[in-house]
Amino acid sequence: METFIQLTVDGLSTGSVYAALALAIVLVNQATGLINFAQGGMAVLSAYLAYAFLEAGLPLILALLVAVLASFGIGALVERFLIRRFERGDPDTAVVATIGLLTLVTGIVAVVWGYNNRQFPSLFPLTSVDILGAVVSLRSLATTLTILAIMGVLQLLFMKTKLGLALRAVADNPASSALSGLPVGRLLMVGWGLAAALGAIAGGLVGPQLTLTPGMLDGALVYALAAVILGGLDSPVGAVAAAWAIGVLENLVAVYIPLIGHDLKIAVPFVLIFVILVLRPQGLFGRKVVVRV
Amino acid sequence: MATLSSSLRSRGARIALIAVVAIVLLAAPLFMPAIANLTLVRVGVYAVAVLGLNIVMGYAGQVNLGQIFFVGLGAYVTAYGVKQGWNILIVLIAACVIAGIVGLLVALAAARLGGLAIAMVTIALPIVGVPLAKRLDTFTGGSQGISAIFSTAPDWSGLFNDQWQYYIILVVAAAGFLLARALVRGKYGRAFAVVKDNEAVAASMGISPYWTKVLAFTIASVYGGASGFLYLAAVQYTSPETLSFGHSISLLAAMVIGGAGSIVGSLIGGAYYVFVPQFTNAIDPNFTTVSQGVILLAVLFLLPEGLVSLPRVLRRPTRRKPARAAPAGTPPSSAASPDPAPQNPAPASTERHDPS
Amino acid sequence: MAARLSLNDVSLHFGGVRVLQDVSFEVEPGSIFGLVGPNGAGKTSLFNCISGHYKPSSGSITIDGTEVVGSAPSRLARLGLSRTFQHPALQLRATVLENVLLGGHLRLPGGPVSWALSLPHTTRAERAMRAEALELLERAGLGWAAHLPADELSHGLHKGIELWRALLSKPSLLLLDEPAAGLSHGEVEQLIETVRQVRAEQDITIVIVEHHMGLISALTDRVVVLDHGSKLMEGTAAQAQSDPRVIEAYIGKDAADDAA
Amino acid sequence: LSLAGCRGSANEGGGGGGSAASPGITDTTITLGITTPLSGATAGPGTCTVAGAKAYFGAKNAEGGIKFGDGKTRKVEIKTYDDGYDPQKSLANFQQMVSDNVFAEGIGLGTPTNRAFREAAISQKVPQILVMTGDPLFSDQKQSPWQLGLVPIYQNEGEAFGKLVAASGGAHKVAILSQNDDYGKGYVQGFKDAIKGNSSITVVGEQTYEATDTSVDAQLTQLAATGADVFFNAMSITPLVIASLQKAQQIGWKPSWFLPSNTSSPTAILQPGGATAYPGVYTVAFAKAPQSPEFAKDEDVVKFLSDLKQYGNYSDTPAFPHCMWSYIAGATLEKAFGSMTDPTRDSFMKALRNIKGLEAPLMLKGTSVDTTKDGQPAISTVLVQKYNGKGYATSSTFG
Amino acid sequence: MTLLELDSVTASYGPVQVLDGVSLTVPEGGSVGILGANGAGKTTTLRAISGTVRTGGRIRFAGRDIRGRRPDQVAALGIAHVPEGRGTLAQLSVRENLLVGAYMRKDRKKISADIEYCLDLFPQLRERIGSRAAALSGGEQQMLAVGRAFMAKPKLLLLDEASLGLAPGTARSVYEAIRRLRVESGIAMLVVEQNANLAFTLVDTATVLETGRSVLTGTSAELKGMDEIRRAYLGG
Ligand SMILES: Nc1ncnc2c1ncn2[C@@H]1O[C@H](COP(=O)(O)OP(=O)(O)OP(=O)(O)O)[C@@H](O)[C@H]1O
Ligand SMILES: Nc1ncnc2c1ncn2[C@@H]1O[C@H](COP(=O)(O)OP(=O)(O)OP(=O)(O)O)[C@@H](O)[C@H]1O
Ligand SMILES: [Mg+2]
Ligand SMILES: [Mg+2]
Repeated sequence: METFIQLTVDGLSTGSVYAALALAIVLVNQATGLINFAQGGMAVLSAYLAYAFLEAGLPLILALLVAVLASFGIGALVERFLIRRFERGDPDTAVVATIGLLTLVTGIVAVVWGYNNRQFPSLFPLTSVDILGAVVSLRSLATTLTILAIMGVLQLLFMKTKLGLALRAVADNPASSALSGLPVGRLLMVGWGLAAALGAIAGGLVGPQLTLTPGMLDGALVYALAAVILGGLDSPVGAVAAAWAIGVLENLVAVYIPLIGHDLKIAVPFVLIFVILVLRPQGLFGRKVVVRV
Repeated sequence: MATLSSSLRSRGARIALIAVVAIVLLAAPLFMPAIANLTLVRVGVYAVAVLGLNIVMGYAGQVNLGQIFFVGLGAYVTAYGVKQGWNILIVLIAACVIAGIVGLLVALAAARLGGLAIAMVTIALPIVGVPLAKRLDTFTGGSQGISAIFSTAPDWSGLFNDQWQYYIILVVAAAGFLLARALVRGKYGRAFAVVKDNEAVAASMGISPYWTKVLAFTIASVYGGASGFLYLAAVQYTSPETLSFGHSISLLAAMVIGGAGSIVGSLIGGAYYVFVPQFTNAIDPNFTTVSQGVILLAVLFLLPEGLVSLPRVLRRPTRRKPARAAPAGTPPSSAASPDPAPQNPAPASTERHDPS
Repeated sequence: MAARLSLNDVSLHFGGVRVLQDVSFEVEPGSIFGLVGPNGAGKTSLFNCISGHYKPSSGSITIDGTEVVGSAPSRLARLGLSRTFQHPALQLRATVLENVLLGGHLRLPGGPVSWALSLPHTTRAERAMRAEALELLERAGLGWAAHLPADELSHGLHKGIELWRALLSKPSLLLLDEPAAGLSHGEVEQLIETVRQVRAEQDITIVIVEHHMGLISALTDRVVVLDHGSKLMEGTAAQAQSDPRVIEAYIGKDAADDAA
Repeated sequence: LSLAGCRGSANEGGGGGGSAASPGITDTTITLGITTPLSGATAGPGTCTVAGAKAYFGAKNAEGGIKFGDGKTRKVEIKTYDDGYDPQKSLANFQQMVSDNVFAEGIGLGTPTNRAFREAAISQKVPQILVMTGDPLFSDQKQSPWQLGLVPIYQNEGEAFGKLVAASGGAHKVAILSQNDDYGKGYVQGFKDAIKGNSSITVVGEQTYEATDTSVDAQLTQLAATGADVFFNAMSITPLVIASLQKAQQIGWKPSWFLPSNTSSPTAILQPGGATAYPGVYTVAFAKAPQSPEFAKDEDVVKFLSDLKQYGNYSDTPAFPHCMWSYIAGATLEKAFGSMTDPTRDSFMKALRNIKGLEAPLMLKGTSVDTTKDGQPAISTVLVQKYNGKGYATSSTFG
Repeated sequence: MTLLELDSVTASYGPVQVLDGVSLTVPEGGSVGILGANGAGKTTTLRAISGTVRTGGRIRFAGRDIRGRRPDQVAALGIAHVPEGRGTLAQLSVRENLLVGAYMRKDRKKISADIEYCLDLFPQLRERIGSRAAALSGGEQQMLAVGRAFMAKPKLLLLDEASLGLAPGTARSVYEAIRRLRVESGIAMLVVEQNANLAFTLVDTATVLETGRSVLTGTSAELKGMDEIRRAYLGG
């Protein structure tokens, strides 16, 4: 039983890593209608920026803050000068463009900082607390809470604010939104900027755990995508819930179904996706896209 | 593709061109250095994989992030068959058929889903495929991989190995390309296109979106299997690395760069897949990631419809609408007003009616 | 063979929204049948039920006696049903000809393997189908547009292309959803002429949803008026237009002014 | 079909017998090729590999070159190629090297990537030497006449630790976590072979992970539940090792640890992982760890770090041992060059296979290069080391 | 006073030029119709004004040259466009669509009152207030598009076949509402309408387009008197 709880808690903490990235993906999708494969790469860049500011002598919290702001700018510029070209074209091309962006960003990080591992300090101590007989580090606890907070903010942003409505309108149909006077270009930049800033927070949160390398989020990307699709593309709550579900289930299945084991546990989220999406195409928490004939 | 054929209106010229191309393709390896042949061999391998991907994605619009899995599967089947000493034609057929059957089974499930959900199910193939390949080490040689050599030139041919490999790949790839071209031109090409565009319309034309997706996906898998066979002819070794997820993404990029929904584009995509790493290696092996990113983005930026659209973009036709008879009952024209030349650079973004 | 269509107590709900309620009527083979009613009355939804795009919550729909509720749209197409969409659903990047050719899909023989191998019977059929589609377009005065991408044509012409696409399948039952929307008066006259001709030349049953009462009067043998998902009345177009309930719910008080 | 003949021979890639110079060697230069991952997930060790080799030969070239056995002094040129850990690309790179007239290929990292062109190297008689893989195939002279491995085969490392545990005499419960590939399997195999028949040592839990995983928390929780007092952790991913060290102590599991040679850096791994919490952290090594304070002033290490910065374009202290290994490979090659009498690949291979007792720079006391043992790579002796809170000290007893 | 003036406007989609010299003026508070066959360029003319197509020539609005401005900039000047076809934001609810329509407005307090006004005008929409636009029937979507334009409180309203797909009674009441709006708040409008009988209830003058050129302009009465016009657009 103790092991079971510990495995569950471990799963939640791994799931939080996926969730951080998943939230940024949801944000970009809500704001621009794209799936951004480069989201993880951009978060890595942000983490390295924070690292650079730290090296330059800023205190950790300030370094993170500056990195978040800088990332907002980078995200906005990337949208304006790169992604804009692909926004109205074939969606496959846009996806490949984000793949190109991922490659480019990873490459830039590698050129500037190299492939050597770098330690990134955490805001939160590694000391652990006991919850229901399971041991949790304050760090994972804080990560999890931060993610919950971000999720709440996003949900409010999209559902309750004028900016959120405008972002969704533009993602839905930019040409039509412009006819109501929505500054489409600027809103798209804001959307990417916000997602990049969120990515920076994610990078700062998971950086200490994963140690900085140019490819540190490559593995998490697939999980984050899975979480986004499973939870519902338009739902921050869904993304987080799905990321946790994946983290926990993976652990439990690997341990309690030895036939699957740790090598094939990665199949679990995908089987889950398949089963759930057949029943609920819009994902666990997503709203169904209405298409009428 | 369209650009090529439209500039070759006359039938005679087209036949002559085809003949010339065929002769060049047949004779070239005899005169080229080994490295050139070997490079073309690899282009052929990936062109076939990209072609399959293009059918399911470029034509039928189903995002498939798992194509590399079928390449790997084909390669493993080939390696196994060769080790068992099967006739090489049987090996080729087995590689295609087994990949096709697995693809069919996956498609029967995946085609129930739409859009991105299919993408997730297909992403799972290479991701689960790698540990699976390690587990099934009696067949696959585990993580150390498996070598199988069948593409050594036989003595009677008097050819070098690279030339012999070239001809193997030329024959298989040419057959694959010709079949695909015929398929996407008529009835099924239209069916793929409408399923991509609007499933409701497809259905009302008697085209089952589900079965069309299954068909496209299965064809793609067969091409993946064939590509795996060719992979083994070219590399003579395969391991779980062959089907790693990253390569699937690269295949996707190659398809879009070459030209989604274009047969010739698939060939260009295969060339892109092979040449770009080679090229970036030549620039500076330490910066391959950056330079690959730059190249990919630069090409997309200039040619969002892929390299295959280059001639079209270069020609950039300006034309007026063809004349049409004025409908009966319209009033007589009064004097026309002067018309200044259009010069506004604002982007032409028209309101698209999204299909119902 | 013109088809007989009958609906029996067809109801449709979306969540709590009642879209159709116990709709029944019968369309005689070879007739032209009108379906009218206010916006949101459920006309298009009814078409969607017939064509298999929606599944009625209850009730039965038969085509020539075959129960079709629960069948996929592609299967219904095989039974000879063809339709147009209220909002033109064309492949905008494909040429007009390719769009129309899509209608001929079921008439082309052979499976994927024969087409990949370009077996002679497939190439022959393809050539014949192209010729037929081109001729249709020529007759419609759209020959000039055959090789243009569909998105280069104006909205009004898209409706026409949909009609020709539907006709190329040689349907026995044709559903037209607001074919006259966006057409000027002269163009509506042409459309009426076309539909008459189609009926004269082919053995076909046609159901039309339309707000253009002139067209309904000119073409239909019978009409059903829907309101809020229920059948308000059934009769001839003239009866409908003079029915006070219909005037109240649909046409408006000063109908006579511009019903033409 | 004699048409084929109108092109220079492709399959006979040169080499062969005779004493005509092989491709890639002139009176003043010799060209070596390295294909290794310089991008992607394994780029960390990959770039380190290249940096170490460049550091070694860069320094030698700056001194004027290397004296060869034929009396000539040559500079060593290194051509690098990125394969991104893709076998197909490493084969392409090899073909490119042949056309770029490379004398020998070597030092590159990766089992599948090296396997992918092994047959081609054999058939074209191009040396593929000092490869960085613990795959024994490359050191089997019969099967791999043109190959030679550099680093101890994985089994050797596992075995060394197994012997240590077995020799302790006490009863131990061992938990094993290994990478799910030949790397992990090799380690585990060696370890198990060494403890075979020793009834006081039991393996109580055995788990694997994938190199692409972001977390191994579940495995650790599972293994902790076994109550093992020895943890054999055959893990090659630096961040995961750090995370494991942290995780295990959090959940209150404090066994003695074993870590492989490539993931046991004192500063990059043990310190952030908080390794002092464990009764003992052991590793095996043959090279000095530059991060270790013990070697901070060591002559070899100082020169190595400065060469690495100056010629290898690598200014950090590397987190991977591969830089050191390829530096050692450089010294091994120098030795071989010094005794090859003809400028041919044949002669080179003969010379390379004839090195014994070479104590290359950076090698720990008690280890040496020995290329004469069939079935073993150039370096096959390893020393078990124990973490002492700052660096490592050679340890011959367990507990 | 002229509010909007088009002088020899040309327009093209990519390489294809489709307007070939369109000139017309809309006076302040005026209402002008555009007539023409399918493909004559009516829609394109409206698009030229709102900046969604590449244009040449001169387009002035309230004394300012607006040719070449982005659509949102044009909208910000007080021009609302009810586009042809589905003019809604498909995955947003009816209420959200109306709110987006009011995006530019500063008088936030009045917005809910105006939403009520729209819902009174289109009672069907009130029943579906929470549904997404994509689920609406064709006519309901058209109502929503018109409502969304109303919400912007524009100076100039561009209507592209606003009656498309509306039931006859509904179409008349919509036009009646538009006419009232014009009288009450002095909105000027440019109206493309195939149902010329309806159009003439609203417009003072009209311009006839033929293959991308304006060929004829006249008052409603003048035009109604012309045989060709009657035959092509009015019937009888
Ligand atoms: N997929 C759906 N989801 C939710 N509601 C729907 C759906 N399809 C139709 N409806 C609702 O059903 C009602 C009837 O719609 P339908 O399109 O059938 O009307 P209609 O009679 O064709 O109207 P119009 O003349 O305006 O085209 C509408 O209120 C619509 O919102
Ligand atoms: N996206 C486009 N690309 C190229 N040509 C186009 C495009 N859209 C419209 N056209 C062409 O421009 C011309 C004018 O079209 P427009 O839509 O303005 O006509 P319209 O008068 O509104 O017709 P309708 O009454 O059918 O709506 C037509 O010939 C049409 O074919
Ligand atoms: Mg309708
Ligand atoms: Mg129009």
